[in-house]
Amino acid sequence: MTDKAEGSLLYLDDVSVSFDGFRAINRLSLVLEPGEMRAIIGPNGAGKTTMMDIITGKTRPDTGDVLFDGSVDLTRLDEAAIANLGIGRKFQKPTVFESHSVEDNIALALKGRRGAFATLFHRRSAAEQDRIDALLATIRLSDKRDLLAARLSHGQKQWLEIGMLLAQEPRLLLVDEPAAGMTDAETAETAILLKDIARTQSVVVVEHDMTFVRALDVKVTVLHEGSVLAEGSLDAVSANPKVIEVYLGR
Amino acid sequence: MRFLRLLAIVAALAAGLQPALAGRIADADLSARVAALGAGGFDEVETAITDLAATGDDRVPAILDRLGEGELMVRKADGAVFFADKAGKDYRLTDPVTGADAGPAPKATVEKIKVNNRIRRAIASAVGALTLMSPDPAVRRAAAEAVMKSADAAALPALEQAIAVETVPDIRAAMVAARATALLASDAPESDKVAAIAAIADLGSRDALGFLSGYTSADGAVGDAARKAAAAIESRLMLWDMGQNLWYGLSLGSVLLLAAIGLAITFGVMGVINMAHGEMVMLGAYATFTVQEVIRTSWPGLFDYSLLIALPVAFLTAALAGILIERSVIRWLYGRPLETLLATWGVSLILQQAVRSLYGANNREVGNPSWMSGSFSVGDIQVTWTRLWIILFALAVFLALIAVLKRTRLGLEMRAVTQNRQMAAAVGIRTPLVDALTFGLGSGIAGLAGVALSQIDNVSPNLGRGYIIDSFMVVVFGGVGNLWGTLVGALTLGVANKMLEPYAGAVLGKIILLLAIILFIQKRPRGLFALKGRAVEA
Amino acid sequence: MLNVEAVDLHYGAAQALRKVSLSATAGRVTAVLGRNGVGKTSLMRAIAGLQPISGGAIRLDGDDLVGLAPYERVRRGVAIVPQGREIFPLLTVEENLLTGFATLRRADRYVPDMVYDLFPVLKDMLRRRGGDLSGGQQQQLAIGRALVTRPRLLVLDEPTEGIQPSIIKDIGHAIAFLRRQGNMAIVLVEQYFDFAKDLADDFVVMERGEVVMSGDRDGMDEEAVRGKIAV
Amino acid sequence: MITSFLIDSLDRRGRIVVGLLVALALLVPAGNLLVPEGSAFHVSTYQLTLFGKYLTYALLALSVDLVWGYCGILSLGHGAFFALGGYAMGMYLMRQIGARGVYADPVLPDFMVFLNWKELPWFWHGFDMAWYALLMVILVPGLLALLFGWLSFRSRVTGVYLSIITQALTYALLLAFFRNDMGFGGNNGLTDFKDIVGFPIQAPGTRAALFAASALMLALGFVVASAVVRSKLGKVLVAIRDAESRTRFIGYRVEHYKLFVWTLSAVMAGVAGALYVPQVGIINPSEFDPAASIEAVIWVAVGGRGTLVGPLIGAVAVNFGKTWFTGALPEVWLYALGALFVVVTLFLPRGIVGLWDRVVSRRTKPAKEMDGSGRRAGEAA
Amino acid sequence: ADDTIKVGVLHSLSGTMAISETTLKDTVLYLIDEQNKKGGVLGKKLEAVVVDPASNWPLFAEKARELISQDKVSVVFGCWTSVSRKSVLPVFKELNSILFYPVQYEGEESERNVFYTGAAPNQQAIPAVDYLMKEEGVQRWVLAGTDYVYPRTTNKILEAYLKAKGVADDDIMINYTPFGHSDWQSIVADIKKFGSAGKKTAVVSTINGDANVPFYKELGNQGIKAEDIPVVAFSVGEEELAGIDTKPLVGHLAAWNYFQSVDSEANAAFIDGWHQFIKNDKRTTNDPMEATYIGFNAWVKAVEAAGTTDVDPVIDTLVGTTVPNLSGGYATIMPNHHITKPVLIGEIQDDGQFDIVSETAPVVGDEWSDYLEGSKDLISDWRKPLSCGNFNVATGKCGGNS
Ligand SMILES: Nc1ncnc2c1ncn2[C@@H]1O[C@H](COP(=O)(O)OP(=O)(O)OP(=O)(O)O)[C@@H](O)[C@H]1O
Ligand SMILES: Nc1ncnc2c1ncn2[C@@H]1O[C@H](COP(=O)(O)OP(=O)(O)OP(=O)(O)O)[C@@H](O)[C@H]1O
Ligand SMILES: NC(N)=O
Ligand SMILES: [Mg+2]
Ligand SMILES: [Mg+2]
Repeated sequence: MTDKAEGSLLYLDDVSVSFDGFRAINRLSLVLEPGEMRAIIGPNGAGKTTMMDIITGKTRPDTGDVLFDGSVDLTRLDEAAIANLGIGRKFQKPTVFESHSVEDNIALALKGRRGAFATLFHRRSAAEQDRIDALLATIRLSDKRDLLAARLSHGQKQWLEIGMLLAQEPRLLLVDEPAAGMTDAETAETAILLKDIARTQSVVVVEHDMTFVRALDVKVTVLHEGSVLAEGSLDAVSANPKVIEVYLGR
Repeated sequence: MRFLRLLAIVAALAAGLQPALAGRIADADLSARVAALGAGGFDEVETAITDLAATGDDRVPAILDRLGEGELMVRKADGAVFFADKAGKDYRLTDPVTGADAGPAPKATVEKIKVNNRIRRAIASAVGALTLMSPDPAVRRAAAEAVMKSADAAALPALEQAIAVETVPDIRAAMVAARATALLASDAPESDKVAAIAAIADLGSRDALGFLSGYTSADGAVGDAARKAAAAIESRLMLWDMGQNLWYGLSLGSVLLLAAIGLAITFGVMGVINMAHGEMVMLGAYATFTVQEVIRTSWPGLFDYSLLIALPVAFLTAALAGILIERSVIRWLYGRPLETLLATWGVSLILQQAVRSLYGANNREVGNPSWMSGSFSVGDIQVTWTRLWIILFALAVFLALIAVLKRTRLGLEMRAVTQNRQMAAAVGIRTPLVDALTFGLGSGIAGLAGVALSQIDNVSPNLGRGYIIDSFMVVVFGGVGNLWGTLVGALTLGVANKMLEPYAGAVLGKIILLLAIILFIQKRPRGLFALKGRAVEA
Repeated sequence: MLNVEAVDLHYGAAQALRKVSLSATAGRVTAVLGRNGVGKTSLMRAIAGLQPISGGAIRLDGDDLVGLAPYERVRRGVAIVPQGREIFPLLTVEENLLTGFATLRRADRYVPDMVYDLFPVLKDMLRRRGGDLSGGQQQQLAIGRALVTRPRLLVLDEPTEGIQPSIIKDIGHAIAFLRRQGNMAIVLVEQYFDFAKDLADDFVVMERGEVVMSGDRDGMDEEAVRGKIAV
Repeated sequence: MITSFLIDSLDRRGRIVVGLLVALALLVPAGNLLVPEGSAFHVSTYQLTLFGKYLTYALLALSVDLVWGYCGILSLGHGAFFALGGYAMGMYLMRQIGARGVYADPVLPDFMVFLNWKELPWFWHGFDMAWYALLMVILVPGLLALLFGWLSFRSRVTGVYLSIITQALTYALLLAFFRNDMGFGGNNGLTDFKDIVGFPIQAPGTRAALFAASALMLALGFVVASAVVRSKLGKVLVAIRDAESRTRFIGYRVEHYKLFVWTLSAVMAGVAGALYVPQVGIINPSEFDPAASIEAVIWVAVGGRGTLVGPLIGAVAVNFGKTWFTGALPEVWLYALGALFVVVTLFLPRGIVGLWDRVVSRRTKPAKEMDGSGRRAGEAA
Repeated sequence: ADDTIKVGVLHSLSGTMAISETTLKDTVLYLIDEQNKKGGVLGKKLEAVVVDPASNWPLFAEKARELISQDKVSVVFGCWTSVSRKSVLPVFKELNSILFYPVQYEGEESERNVFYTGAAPNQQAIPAVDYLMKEEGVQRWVLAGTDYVYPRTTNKILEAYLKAKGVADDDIMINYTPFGHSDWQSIVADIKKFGSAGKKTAVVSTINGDANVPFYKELGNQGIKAEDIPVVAFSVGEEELAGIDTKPLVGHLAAWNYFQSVDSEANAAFIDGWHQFIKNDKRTTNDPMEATYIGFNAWVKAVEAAGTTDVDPVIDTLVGTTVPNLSGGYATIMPNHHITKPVLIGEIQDDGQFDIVSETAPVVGDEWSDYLEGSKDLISDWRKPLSCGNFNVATGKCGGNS
């Protein structure tokens, strides 16, 4: 099995997890190459978020392998260790540090040493400041940098989360519904942003907005009832009658 | 009891049923012996009692009973002994032998004959031997038990006689046992004594073991038999001891449950760190006291119902206090749960001091109604009525609460409001009302706990403080927000405590238990019945 | 039916709404559009009574709602599907729906068939705790819960967020159906422009806490609106 | 480097506080020793010991604020660390008595003599040396905190669960120290001290020195605490307080951070206890009483949680109130104190410091920025 | 102002000890009231300064300092628990003032600034045990106490005493419980078990105030009668019994130096006055109240004799001062600052009072127990020239720093 994982960035094989008898993920397998961007779609409750929970160490799978970089067993690591491997995540429901300013939210997420003593004696460098400014500009919150994150609107929090994700400079980005709550124009913007990132990093995006998914123009995996229903280009999977029935609707 | 016995004797006298033993000696003789009670110290009084008993006179039990009650007095002027009945500030005297009225006597002219435990024991044993043939089975049973305790060889003839005519099987058994103990104390032949040991061993009880242990170091056949019998009883009692500890554990657990269950609402369900919870319990206890005071002064006949009356009163008192606190303080603090700690701490100080100002700093007496007094045995487990009722009461309160929360509309609304107050309002739930009722319910239940605790603990302004820590432990150990957790948590902690106590002692036992809780929480960071899943983290 | 008149709203010292006015009529859908942070949610919460306002009036059938607690507004027929779902996490799906009975007469205390028709997944998961549901399922539950209260004014704050395409279509049909019934006024906040465009009878476009455009379907310049909500 | 790191850490308010404390350390002893009685500037010994005690309470409050205010760990058992530091100091002071105890035993403290102890228990060895005792003042609370924190934070015990087990911890220690068998003097505790590092403990000079030491220690504690909370680490702590699991997902080892402040805070509490004991003259298990720990939390809340200055003000204000009320209104003071707590929570949600900030901000920058407390303002009723 | 003499009252009015100490505060106020009716002392009225140390030991020390150095009181009546006394001791020594301590305690202390008007162990515990041996023929002993210094020490002394009387190790059971212990089921059952070994058994209870109510309730419920296993208590008085239904407890014992039921004129007058003062004729009196009474009167008498309230002369004058106690006799303050007291044994009655079944001649309080290894060679005599609280007769030295 590790052979198959060889060369992959993320490798899920035969993963299952149940909650009180309900199988949320059912023998799911999925492989992501380095530098690849993948879109994941699927009905509500298909297990998309749960899959991200498994990758990031929030949920432990009942069975199956979850490997990073072809060899690192993620099921043995905790959330912080996984994050430090270079896996970053944006949550479906935006979660930011409410009593920190927008700027500090980004600063905390900024790539850097995470040890307690390192942070105790840490001084923000000019380079870091530049990076923070750039990120704030990207997420269009420069003018709100001193505002407490608690005071952002829903959509602004979404953006802040994206900013925090970018700040981590992870090797693998897991993005859960980035376009939710965004205007159509912003959605398009986000797609461009992600494609940009995907040039250097790997990305997994979950989204229900088909326009957005189309704009990404990448391989699509359709999840249904915890396992892969179809995989391929968006056009291909959209034509799949089963996908139409359970997901897209007529 | 004693009064009953007295009645029985009087009745027996009236019916002229007194059998052979109960002769009568001359009044003068008897008077002289009675007068002896009034002279000298405890040693002399004891001798006088034995003397009186030896007469076999049927008037003696009544005289001795009144001696035991402290109603026998010496007239200072002439040293004569009388029954004394209180008459205002003074006494009315009656001749104990003839029953003749001896007129009133000012308090200062008479002196009570002192009784202490030794005298009381002598009386019990003397009266016992004399009343073994009473027509009242209860009196006979008591007599047999008294004689057994006194293990007095002199009672043998009376016992033989009584056994011969006794028809009630278990009274007869008690008499046989009493005879056995008397025999052992006598100079009967060894074979009789061995038989007596066998009879005692048959009882199998702790008391029997006690008697036997007096002979286990004896030589010869008696010693052997006693040692064997004692060993047999001991191994039997071991098992019962386990059961006894379990029972104690359950009853301690039920007290913890009662104390914690209101907190399971205000803290567990509403998330209010309610430091005034103990004071709600205290209010319940004081409500009970107040009810009993009123009953004592106005309707003494209702005393046995006082707790039943106190239940609604205590519930309402505490519930109203709770509602008042919620409306005036807590409601401003939703969304700031930690600050409820500060405010309710303040409230608890105020309540304590208020009770202290109103009722004084001292303990208050809350009595047990007759149906909550005393105990009975199940095998060798002694079950006290108080504890039994408290266990039943705790379970009843628990089930009622579960029913309210899970089965009623109010329960649903309570849970909805505490999970998301704003949204609850936005679906049409009257959140202020529900908040007040929820806090009131939790407080009211704490008040009910106060009724139960008043039966076994101090009713003092500090009552609540004694339970608050334990209550929080129970709720947290069981899992916050889970009532079943509170139930299981309380019972587990109770039983664990009582199982530890015999080995580690009360202090160390409690320390061990606390450390165990700390370690347990490491294993299950959200308590015994942890809620799991996304729903909780959300 | 609903008239929001010159409403001001502050968070502390910062003003989130300035003299915002809007109206909604039975049998019609009013869409509120605008970029992130312009005050749409603040307005909806003000209508439902979840956020106090600092000026203006909110009238339902001529009665001023200002000062009424949210539950009193529900009694008068206001229901909200809030942004962020706000379901009761530890109540089961069924219990979540039942909370909507609070203001109903005994005879009305049942879940309308429409809810289960629209969201069959809820029926399958009646015993599951609300908080365990997936994001989209929670959104469906939130809509269902609002419908249970039999509202006369339904306020939907981005109801399609996180919902799969087929169900978005169903929700669209449902809104259209409710509109056709003619006795319910619907206020819809939506970022998904095409969805709003298909459903809305009237439009309100906001910018920085103010209404900058409004009008009915026919009188509306799509390009201008798109411009207002572009980046 | 460390010093510049510490000094830089102070904001304007912090510098004022530290300045005040240093001034206090100098002026109050001077007022006691040098200014003649009867002068308006004379500080009586009564006042000196009283305020010395308050200062140690303030240090305890500061340590509570560090974990509660900045990292969201509500400790209902911080009194345990305070008491342990106090016991370590008390043991040293006991050993200093030497043969001057009532039984004139050169080694055994009096309570051991009359309970027939034959020799000094092992854990009493070394306490005759000041350096060892000082080490223990830091090590004992520190190690206990480390162990307890390591277990709990690794197992992710949080919220009320953590609060209640801290309470269980201090309660267990209370019971344990109560036991005469433990060798800490049981309920009577350790008392009747004679001298400290060679100076008679009741001498005016010693008292003044202890006062100054308390003020300076508090100043140092304050500087360290502000350095911590104003560093990036401090921001991580706040992040943990607000959204613990989110912090993990960006790669911070929450348990390490918690363990760091927790232990630091326990050491601060221990030092406070060590300074407290020689000034009040007794250490007894009641310092382990959970109620004592709750009170410390209350000082913090009254002063203003998460402000560093607040706990100092709260500790002094509440204790001053207590001193005053128990003398002036002995029969009804609990009403006053209870009402104070209720009123503070209701009307000063961010404590005395919060009130101060509001007044100041109203004066200086009218209505420009709003404060975060508006977030939950939309309470239904 | 200088026209009054200030008297400090240092008893907890809140917290766990308020239950016991509040009454003593009232007692001092009552005594002051009476004294003022008689014209005060040295022609000046007495003025009480009441503070609340709130059952908090360090606060006791703080309040003591406040009373002495701020309020300038001439004498302090106060403390109940030993730890509170230990806490204020250094303050009284440093500021040289007088404390009257009115509660029975474990002994092992004699300080120049303190007068101990409660019982030392030899004035309570040992006579009680003697009584049980003689009158009840007790052979087996349960020593049950709250786990703190007073019970520990008392039990140490009793253990040594019993063993000296030939009681076997097996016939002594020692049990300790935490403060405020409320679940006595197992312990009462254990006592019962221990008592069913064929030998007459008694319980000597040093259980602290609060825990007694549940203890006695459990005794009653489990049907342990005084005739079977009598309990003799050293911390249970009328005040504690007021919180219990005593019917099931009739015959259990307590050893004190005073009971409310004492039949003497002084007592009758005291109780009458107390009831009037407190405006409640149901309020009981108890032993620590008598100890307060004795201490107060002794101080008044000494001040009058010395003609001043200055501490040093008053301390010197106090030794040897004799005042009436409430049981019809006299109490003399001895050179060791303890007093002479008769020992009374009472049996609980169903009305919550005690029936006195035994009374000894006055006994001198023995501060350094003869039954403890470390203290048997110590004596105390505060008269000049010895002026020592812990003089070692073996080494001939005054111990410690005194
Ligand atoms: N702790 C849990 N207990 C019970 N069921 C759970 C739990 N967690 C998730 N589920 C169920 O698992 C399924 C998968 O949920 P998941 O959140 O992964 O879906 P999703 O694909 O992200 O959906 P959406 O598009 O709506 O976000 C859902 O049916 C959900 O109800
Ligand atoms: N709780 C709050 N405290 C302080 N300010 C807030 C709060 N909620 C929102 N705001 C501010 O009010 C403004 C309006 O926010 P609102 O949530 O109404 O916007 P919205 O139009 O719904 O945005 P979105 O499309 O992102 O949901 C925003 O600028 C935001 O910063
Ligand atoms: N001295 C006592 N009883 O503590
Ligand atoms: Mg999802
Ligand atoms: Mg919004």
